[in-house]
Amino acid sequence: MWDLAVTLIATDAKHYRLLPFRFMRMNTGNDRDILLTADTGEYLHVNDAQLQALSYFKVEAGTPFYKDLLARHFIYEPGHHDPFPEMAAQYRSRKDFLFQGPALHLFVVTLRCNHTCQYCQVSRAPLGGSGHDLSEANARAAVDRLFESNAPTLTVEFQGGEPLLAFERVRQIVEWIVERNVVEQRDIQFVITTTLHHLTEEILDFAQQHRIQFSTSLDGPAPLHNANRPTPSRDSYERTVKGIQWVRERLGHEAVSALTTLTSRSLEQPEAIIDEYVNQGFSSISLRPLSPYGFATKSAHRLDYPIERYLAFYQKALAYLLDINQQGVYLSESYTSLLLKNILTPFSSGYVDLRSPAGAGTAALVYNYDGYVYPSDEARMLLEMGEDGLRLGRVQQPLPELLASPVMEALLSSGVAEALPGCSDCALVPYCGADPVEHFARQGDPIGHRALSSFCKKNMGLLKHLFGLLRDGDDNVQRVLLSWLNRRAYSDVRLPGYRG
Amino acid sequence: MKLLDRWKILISGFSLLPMAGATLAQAGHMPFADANWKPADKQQPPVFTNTLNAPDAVNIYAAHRSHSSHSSHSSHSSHYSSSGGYSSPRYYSPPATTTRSYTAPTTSSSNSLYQSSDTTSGTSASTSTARATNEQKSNLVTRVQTALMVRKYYQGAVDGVMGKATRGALMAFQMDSALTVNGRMDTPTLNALGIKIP
Amino acid sequence: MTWPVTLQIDSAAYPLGVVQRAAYALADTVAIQIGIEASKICLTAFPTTAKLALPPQQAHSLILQHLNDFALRDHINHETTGLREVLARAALAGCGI
Amino acid sequence: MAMLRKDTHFVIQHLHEPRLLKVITLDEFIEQGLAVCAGSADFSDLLLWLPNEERLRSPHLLSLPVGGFLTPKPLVGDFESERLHLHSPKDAEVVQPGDVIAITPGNTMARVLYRRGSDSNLLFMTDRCNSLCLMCSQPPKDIDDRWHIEENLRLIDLMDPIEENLGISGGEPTLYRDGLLEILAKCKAVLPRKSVHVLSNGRLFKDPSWIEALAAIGHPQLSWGIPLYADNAEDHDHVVQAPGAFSETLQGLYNLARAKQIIEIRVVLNRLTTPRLPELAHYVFRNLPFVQHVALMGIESTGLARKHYEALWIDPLDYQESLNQATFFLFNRGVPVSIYNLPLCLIPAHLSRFARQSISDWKNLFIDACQQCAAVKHCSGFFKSHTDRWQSRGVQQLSPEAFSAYARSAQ
Repeated sequence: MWDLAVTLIATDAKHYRLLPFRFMRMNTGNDRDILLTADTGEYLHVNDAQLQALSYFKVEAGTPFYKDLLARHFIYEPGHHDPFPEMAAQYRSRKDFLFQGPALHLFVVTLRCNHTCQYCQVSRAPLGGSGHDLSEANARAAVDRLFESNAPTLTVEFQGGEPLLAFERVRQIVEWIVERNVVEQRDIQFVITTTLHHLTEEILDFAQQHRIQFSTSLDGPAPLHNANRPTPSRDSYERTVKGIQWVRERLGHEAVSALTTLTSRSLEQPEAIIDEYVNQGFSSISLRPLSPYGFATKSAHRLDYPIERYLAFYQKALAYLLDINQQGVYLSESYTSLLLKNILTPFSSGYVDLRSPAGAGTAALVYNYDGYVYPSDEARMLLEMGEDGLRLGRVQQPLPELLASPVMEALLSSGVAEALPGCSDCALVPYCGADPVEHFARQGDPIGHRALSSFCKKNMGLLKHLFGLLRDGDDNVQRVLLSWLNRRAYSDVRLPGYRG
Repeated sequence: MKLLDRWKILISGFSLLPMAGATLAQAGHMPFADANWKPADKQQPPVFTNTLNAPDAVNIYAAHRSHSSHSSHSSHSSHYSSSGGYSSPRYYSPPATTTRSYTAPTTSSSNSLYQSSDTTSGTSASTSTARATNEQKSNLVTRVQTALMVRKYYQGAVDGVMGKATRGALMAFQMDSALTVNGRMDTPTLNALGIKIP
Repeated sequence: MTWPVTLQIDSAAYPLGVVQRAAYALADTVAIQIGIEASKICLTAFPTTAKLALPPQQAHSLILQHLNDFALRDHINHETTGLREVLARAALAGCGI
Repeated sequence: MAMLRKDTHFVIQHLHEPRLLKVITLDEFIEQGLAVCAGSADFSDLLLWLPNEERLRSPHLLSLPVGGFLTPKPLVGDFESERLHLHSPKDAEVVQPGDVIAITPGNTMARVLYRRGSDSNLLFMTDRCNSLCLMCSQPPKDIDDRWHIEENLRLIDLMDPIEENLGISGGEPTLYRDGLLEILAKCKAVLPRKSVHVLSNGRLFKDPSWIEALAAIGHPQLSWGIPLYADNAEDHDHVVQAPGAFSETLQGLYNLARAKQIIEIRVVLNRLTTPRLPELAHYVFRNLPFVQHVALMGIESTGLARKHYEALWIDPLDYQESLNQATFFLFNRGVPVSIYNLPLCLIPAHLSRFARQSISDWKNLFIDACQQCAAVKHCSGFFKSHTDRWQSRGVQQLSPEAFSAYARSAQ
């Protein structure tokens, strides 16, 4: 079945040895349809005959293909150059996030919210609702946990509900942390995830003082946004946009960024959503599929959609983005940029959801309003769905105790992609991650089955598409993708250079 | 930490399912040449820092929930500096190229070639301050004598000794230059002679 | 050729582990029942509800290709036994929380 | 810029031993005295720049307790002294005030070891080398020339303290490990304002004991230029004619990285290195992303290069595409990259922003074709060793219009 009608010299003795690699058929019709990858992140496109020759020691020494295999550490010559030091450095660099404790700390200061979003990922309490705020005592304990992590750079993110409804608690926490940090000397970034509806001068003054970043939600043009995010006054869009402008006036253009939530409705209008981000002057957009959490699954029949629909949407949206970027607009898709970094560089993106071992708990901790600690935002949303199985413990417990909890054990033993069935043979695993929480949520099992995993389908779809673009896309497409990678203007990426 | 050891094992190709563990089954049959390769002490593999996180590069994911590598938060301040959300490329002024500049002298010996007050900067400190200051004084006198000689005030030997002739010449110069006539090498006089003192 | 698609293969050429992995990888296309008799392994494949329209002929070649690919992966793993472990150990030396 | 030799002949009188001397004018002598020297020195290290007229005006100057006198022109009148005296230079331009020169008895040649204000000054360490690169511009000699170490230590003392670039080269400087370390330490102590760039093949750094030694010195402006000629051992070892060199250099580069040193990768462009230049750039980014600079360098047609003309010569026009691919690959990934030693007329406009005027002043040449060229002020020009045999078919004078295109794309 193999097309061996190519020139191979038969070598009786192995003149080289194999190094660990994986392969995958991309089914793109390209003659070099097979993707070879290694744990170092190096890759190479080959054809069937080359794969066979490589595997059975029939690649002729001195040929360009042979040199490519050597240089990218797919093979080596015993007794000659030992590539292990380079491979180890590449590998260590890709996994450098393993060398520090949780760096992302989410404080759920309240569940109260003025929205009634159908897909809302967390249950919410009415505006006046009591007993849904993070208590002062628990907040203090959470700050202790934060500094128990050895991470030199920390991100402190305030979540809700609508955190600005509990701004006094936010202020307290920030001030405690800043005070402690005089001694701790960490590099700390504060982020508030908010609709910006409840912004005040006082809040902005405080944000300015502590260089707090705002992360808001903008689902697209007014009709779409307001349909996705109902408020009694039906003006969610107008108030959010007003908030964005206000923040920029006071704190500078880059002080606010936005995320989209893609409902079934959104999938029909990629261009409109992107145009909205261009109009609002954002430099990045994040096109995330709906996550299977919170109310999202309960109202799935109305809002959820098969991942294939998302992939079709993504390809449309990306094509449009590539097009407008070539016309001088700088708007990158943030998840794409992260995948590009994983594919094109030897550095780790560190992105929590693209880590193996999984980022839950090792990269992020969530301090819930009720005083419990969760390994990730998704995990605590499961709680709101009535799943309390994923809590690490109470916020008063010291960090080592929380990280040693049975839940962490379970997550980690199912959180190493390289070891998961399906993933362990997947050539894309060096660029992907493990997400046991998602699999637990979707399949009721932290490992799950790849064939049924939307996480797998999504990342496979995106990665394959990007590998295709990187190999076959024209020079201008390369230039846009590179401008997202190196965060320079399209015009500063004059030529793509070697495609690797 | 216990978990990390777990990871190291898991990452390195073990699987949770027996069927994926095939690689291990054969571990015995194939002892590998480099199987005991490991970095020597203090020779851990270097960890690469991201060339794309140059200070001028803006981390546009900074504010996205769980979006960004915290190791890539290289420069928070830059989130606020830039306006466009992207940065201009880094330029680099390369070190001057150098190549060999001359042919060695025909007479080359491996012994000491040049005698010098001292060959390494380290030992200069060891010279006693007393000697140092005397030397400095005499050097200064030499320069003064030279300056006076150029100005035709002094015809004697340039010997670094503040003798009668030198002092006389110095006073003559001070007089002509409307300086305090004291025959001493004071700052106004040295300045007038164009002599810089550290 | 009609459903179910059946294949008889030699367990020397395709060890059980290989067959299992192929079956796993194809789970969203065909459900494969694996029977073992002496040195033979018998595969019986039924289309999944999503893929009822799949021609058996295609299914057959698809299964065969996956069997061969996993046999090749098995060969590669065999040739590189222990190296992943060595690499990870060396790379993660001294890492700890 | 005219090429200025680094040696010339003098009439040298009363020289009894080899000397290193700092040339200094009378005004400098009065104004600054020994402060013209960065390190420790005394009057006997000074060679007084004494034009005929000054000497004739005040003959007593010959009693100055300096090491000797230099008459920059043919001698006029008589010179009544038994002191060391240089006069009547063959080329009056070569030696100037501020320079440090070396002279030896029985030799009329004065060598300029340090030239004031030049960025091409160099501490030459040795003629020995553990490689034998096919294009080596100065074939190594297997001799004991440790005397260079001491000469350089003295030279450092006599240099101007001002801010300049200083090179250290050979041969292979690391062969004299202790001498090199001593020189680097002294550069940091005596010449803190000079940046130091050392050329080495990096092979000996495979010995990890260098890590602590270099970290201990902690020179803030020290960088290493290390050549890497291929992304695989066979090709690299062939170019440097030394089996195992590739492995040693890579281990060395990793140790330099561990010692937090500033590293430049240098690639000489020739028939052997250009075919896989993009792959080499890829290899550098994937395996050595800690390097601060990659220099892609046109070949210098001298030394062994001439002998290996057939193996090495390729017209730069014929590797423009791989140069293009490699340069933008690195640039787009945040790795600073430069193109050295290639005249602008051989580089497409979009690459001109990476081209540097890289050839040391003392051996920089502009050929006849350059005289009317609009780009001559911004061009690297040629090495003085340039010959027609090594000249690209693309060499031409750029019209003002053509050059303005270069200028535009360089912005």
